[in-house]
Amino acid sequence: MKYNKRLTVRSSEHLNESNVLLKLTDSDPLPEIIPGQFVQVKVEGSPSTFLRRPISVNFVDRGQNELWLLVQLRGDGTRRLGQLQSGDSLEVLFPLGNGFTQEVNAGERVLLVGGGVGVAPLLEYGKYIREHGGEPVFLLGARSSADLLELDLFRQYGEVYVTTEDGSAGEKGFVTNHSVLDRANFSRISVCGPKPMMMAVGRYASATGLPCEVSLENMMACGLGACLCCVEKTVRGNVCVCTEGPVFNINRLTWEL
Amino acid sequence: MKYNKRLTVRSSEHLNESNVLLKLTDSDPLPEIIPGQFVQVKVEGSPSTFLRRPISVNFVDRGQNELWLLVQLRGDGTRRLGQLQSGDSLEVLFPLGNGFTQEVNAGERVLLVGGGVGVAPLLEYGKYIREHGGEPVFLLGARSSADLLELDLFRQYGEVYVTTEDGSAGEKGFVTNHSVLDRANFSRISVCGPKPMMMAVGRYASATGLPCEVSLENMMACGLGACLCCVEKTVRGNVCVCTEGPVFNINRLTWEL
Amino acid sequence: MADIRTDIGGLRLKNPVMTASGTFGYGLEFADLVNLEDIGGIIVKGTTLKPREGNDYPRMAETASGMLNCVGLQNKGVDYFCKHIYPQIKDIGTNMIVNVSGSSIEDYTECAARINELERIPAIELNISCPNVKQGGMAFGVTAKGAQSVVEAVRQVYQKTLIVKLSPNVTDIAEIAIAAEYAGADAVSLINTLMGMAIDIERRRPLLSINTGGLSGPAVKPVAVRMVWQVAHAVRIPVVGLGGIMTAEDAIEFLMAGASAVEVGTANFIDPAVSVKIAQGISNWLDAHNYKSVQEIIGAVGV
Amino acid sequence: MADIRTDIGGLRLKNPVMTASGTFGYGLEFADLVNLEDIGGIIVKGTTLKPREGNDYPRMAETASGMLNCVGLQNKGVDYFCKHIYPQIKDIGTNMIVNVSGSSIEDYTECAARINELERIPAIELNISCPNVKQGGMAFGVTAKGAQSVVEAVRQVYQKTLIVKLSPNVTDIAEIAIAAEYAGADAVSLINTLMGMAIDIERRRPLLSINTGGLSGPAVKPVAVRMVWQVAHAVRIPVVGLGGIMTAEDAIEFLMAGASAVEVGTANFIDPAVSVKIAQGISNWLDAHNYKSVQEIIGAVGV
Ligand SMILES: Cc1cc2nc3c(=O)[nH]c(=O)nc-3n(C[C@H](O)[C@H](O)[C@H](O)COP(=O)(O)OP(=O)(O)OC[C@H]3O[C@@H](n4cnc5c(N)ncnc54)[C@H](O)[C@@H]3O)c2cc1C
Ligand SMILES: Cc1cc2nc3c(=O)[nH]c(=O)nc-3n(C[C@H](O)[C@H](O)[C@H](O)COP(=O)(O)OP(=O)(O)OC[C@H]3O[C@@H](n4cnc5c(N)ncnc54)[C@H](O)[C@@H]3O)c2cc1C
Ligand SMILES: Cc1cc2nc3c(=O)[nH]c(=O)nc-3n(C[C@H](O)[C@H](O)[C@H](O)COP(=O)(O)O)c2cc1C
Ligand SMILES: Cc1cc2nc3c(=O)[nH]c(=O)nc-3n(C[C@H](O)[C@H](O)[C@H](O)COP(=O)(O)O)c2cc1C
Ligand code: FES
Ligand code: FES
Repeated sequence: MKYNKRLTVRSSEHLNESNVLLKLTDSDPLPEIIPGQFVQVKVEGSPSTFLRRPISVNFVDRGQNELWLLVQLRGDGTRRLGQLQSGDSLEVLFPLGNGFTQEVNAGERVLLVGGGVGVAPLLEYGKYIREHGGEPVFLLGARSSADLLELDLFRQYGEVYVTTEDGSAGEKGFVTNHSVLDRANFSRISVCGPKPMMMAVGRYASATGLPCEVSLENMMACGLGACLCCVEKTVRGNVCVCTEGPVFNINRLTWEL
Repeated sequence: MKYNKRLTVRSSEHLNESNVLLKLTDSDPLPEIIPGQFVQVKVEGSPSTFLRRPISVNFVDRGQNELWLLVQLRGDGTRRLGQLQSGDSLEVLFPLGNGFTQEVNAGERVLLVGGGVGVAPLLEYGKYIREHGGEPVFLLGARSSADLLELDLFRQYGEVYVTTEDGSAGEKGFVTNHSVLDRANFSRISVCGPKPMMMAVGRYASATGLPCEVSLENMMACGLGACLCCVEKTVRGNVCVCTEGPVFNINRLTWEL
Repeated sequence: MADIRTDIGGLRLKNPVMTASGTFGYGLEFADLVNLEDIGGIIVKGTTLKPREGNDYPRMAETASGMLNCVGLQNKGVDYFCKHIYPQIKDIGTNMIVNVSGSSIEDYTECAARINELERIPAIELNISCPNVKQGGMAFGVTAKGAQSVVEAVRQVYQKTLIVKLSPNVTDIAEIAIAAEYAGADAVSLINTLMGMAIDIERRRPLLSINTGGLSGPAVKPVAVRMVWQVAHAVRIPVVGLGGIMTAEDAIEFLMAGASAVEVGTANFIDPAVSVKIAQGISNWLDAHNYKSVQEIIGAVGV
Repeated sequence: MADIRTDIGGLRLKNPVMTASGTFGYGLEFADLVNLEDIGGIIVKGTTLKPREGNDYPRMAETASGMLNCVGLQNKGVDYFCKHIYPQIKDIGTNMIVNVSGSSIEDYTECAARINELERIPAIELNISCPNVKQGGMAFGVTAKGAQSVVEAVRQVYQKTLIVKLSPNVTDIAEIAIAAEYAGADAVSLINTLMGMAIDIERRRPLLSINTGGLSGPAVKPVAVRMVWQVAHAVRIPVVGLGGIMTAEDAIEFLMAGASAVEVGTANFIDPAVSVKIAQGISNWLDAHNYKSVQEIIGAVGV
């Protein structure tokens, strides 16, 4: 079941210069949400923003009845979202998309790789894996230590490894260079981040034979599978990222790894 | 000399449900402004407002270096202006238009008739007449007492007479029914308000032989005499209200009184 | 309560608001979010004789008060539609209308003939105006002769309500509308998208995979209202108006310009329930203005 | 500092940004607010052989990301221009270009011939595309034959740079551009306004006095970019691009689509100094992207 609801902003926290964490709540209990699903938010008060903006579900706090969105301030639409204050409201269409693999085997170590704001859906997914008896291992990449997001929260659910391009935190370099990839034993990988990063992880996965799923960020209009704007080419033709994705097993895609 | 400047909102006061008084200031002294001139404000953050909005100069406080705008909240653009808070800034193109008659004869009693938010330019003009040795007499009409604006300020500069449609303040009815028109001796009339009111006053003026000038509110795009959108038909053809007006002697117009 | 029923070429609508082709899927995608039966009609995706993959990604770009798209008629073909989709939608309690597209007269006629057999499809909208595929029908939509030939051919095989959807990318849309009427159309709908382009200056490349696409949304509304007004004065068959409708007031503009019904497209992406809100808004507006029926405002603009 | 000079049909511009006819008066109106010499060229109001009163008020309506106007070529005629306005503008230190409009070929040629005598006017822009007056030249602008005949006639009497301004209200703008080129135009500019309409539903009347008007502003930009791109591929003469330009990035889109220069229209109403900001912004952008000259990006969109 999908809803279009006016949620209330309970808090807005600027994590750093270009990222804001919005905690939304509602008078009704939030519906069931699968980790990796996203929402379409209506941006009000931005003259240059016409369409809704797709944003991943970062976290669902059932105790507080909160839906968290981690938003990177990129253009006018997201900047306007960054100006919301507690008490404001936001029209949200959700939950959308398929989400990450829901089957978790007891004790399996799942590698969750995130880059930049792509870490957003991995927090909720890490929690899910932990709650379902698995062991999430987070490998998070950023430009510098200032760009690392929600590290303390990730640590609640599993081991956290970090790379930064400038070496200001964790290992220097890209996620695919991190030494944990040589040491550890994973059952599968889920990735969300810039496409070059997802491709690099995809190459690692195919080299090591691990199943790998990626979360795509194609441009969207409706978010409902109606407009056919967000398509990704797969081995079975063009499919909608907003309904058959955003999460795809990398084998279904036609990326040249 | 015209300027396009980003002025600072020093205060924003909601006079009643649908009118706000904005006091703007600048780091430089404000330029010379003739009573009856107007400004073009750029409205930011309103998706449905594309063009600037013309607003009369309500008052110029030289001591405080303040330019006052009295704004009626009508559509999205003015409503957005009503949300400005002190410390915000506003891009203002000014001063524009011709303004009211500047010649004032010592002791002459000038009748200034305003309806609704049309009272706005009369405050500055009343002050001007007073400062130049004349005696402004204000006749202000509104729907009800709650809609009367800035009465105390008007009283600083001259006698104030009021009509309301519901009789909740002053005499009941329209400005042209007010008894002061029968009693008093005026040298001339300046009017600003809804067109039917200006026409009624125009009829009174032509019946009594008094010179009468009206301030028009034609739709504008540029405010600079460039686009030719704001024209009013005069006895000498179409002329721009933004440059040859907004104030016209009623004899120049082709209104059927 | 004003009577908001209307009629387009024999097709009866419970209210004058339909959803536009390509913007509302098969309706099912919106079933959680809006009561489909409260919509006057649902015009489903552009359907072609053969399956089509559509154009490559990216297919969309946001523009000032609008968007460009170059979906390119991606669909699984009329056979798949009849076998797998029709059974799912045939019992939705409103007019389910199929938008028929093609590249040749045979494409159109074969596709229309197949749809003609579907009992619960009371009308087709013949898309002779898709700007996003080579030979996407726009070739037919930009000349009176082209329009006449394809409409005449489809009229032969299609017995129910035949709405012809016109392209705005023409010098004289009234002339095309007249040709469609002459060829037997029961109604015309307009406008399809205006052909446009946007460039990513950082990458020095068009934002859309096939360079150009169709502009829709509020940006195009003034052009659409003008064309509806021109066409309504030129033909006797009903006109369906669309292009940039976001609110009941927008819809009323089209009705006053001469449209007997409207379609809502891009607005569905911003508010999935907008079509029903618009229908309700029209009803409220009529009540507030003491009109007994929506028919009183159709074509009512005094000029 | 990148070289931002450009050339249109022999006319040299210090930068590629001009102000569009009808939106910048005679330049003088903006003299307090912007350094006129920093503009690449100023295209003054539409000028006709005889004085014209224009259309009745209201002449303007705001629309989503744009506006409609139906000014209708109000101007005091070419004699008045030569006698009273030319002396005031002839020493402004940039290209002062006259937009010439008319209703018949004789109107155009007589008016152009008069302007040809004015030493400090290096070019005219022939407006064969005004949608707001009956016989406002749009009759010439919507067929290749019409365009060819008027341009040929004007070419006979006008020796300096002849820019022909095209209407977007056509099925195939490239065809009209080719006709203008064939007839001797030195350059083409596009687009003029798209014909549109808006209705005041409370009063059941069009918002504009003559019912329809021309749409301009960001709403039309995608259509304009597309047409510039099509025309730039169809003709060898330079193309001047306009329609909805608000920022340097918008202008660069047009340059990459194939325009050798741009014009800024409606944006002047929102920011009277926008033209110079755009010129400066283009220069900064070129520097930041290591281009030596604006010529490197003209037509540079890879497709
Ligand atoms: C399924 C999905 C989940 C996402 N999750 C998050 C998230 O959790 N946090 C986050 O910060 N961002 C997320 N994004 C990206 C986010 O949608 C864009 O950053 C945002 O739309 C940019 O809008 P803007 O107005 O700020 O920028 P704009 O100025 O409009 O554009 C900036 C860039 O953002 C991208 N973009 C713009 N519009 C869209 C659109 N409709 N769909 C996709 N990309 C677009 C374009 O690449 C563009 O170059 C997600 C995108 C998708 C598709
Ligand atoms: C010279 C002049 C002086 C004015 N002085 C004042 C003043 O001191 N205080 C004040 O509250 N209002 C004044 N107005 C009117 C004010 O400009 C309009 O109320 C305002 O533009 C409405 O904008 P909006 O976005 O709120 O409403 P919209 O929703 O855009 O329109 C509401 C109504 O306002 C009018 N309007 C809209 N745009 C314009 C425009 N560009 N020019 C003129 N009228 C327009 C139309 O009649 C429209 O029906 C003045 C107008 C002019 C021309
Ligand atoms: C994403 C998208 C896909 C579309 N697909 C079709 C289509 O398949 N057939 C068709 O006739 N029109 C199609 N259209 C055009 C719309 O039906 C409509 O004519 C146009 O968008 C203008 O209306 P609007 O401004 O309300 O969206 C499409 C429009 C969009 C935005
Ligand atoms: C108020 C107004 C008046 C105009 N007058 C003329 C004119 O006299 N001659 C002409 O060729 N174009 C005229 N135009 C069209 C503009 O020059 C330009 O082609 C159009 O507005 C598109 O550019 P823009 O979106 O940057 O405004 C006028 C446009 C506006 C808005
Ligand atoms: S965004 Fe519309 S189908 Fe995916
Ligand atoms: S508003 Fe442009 S000329 Fe008056």
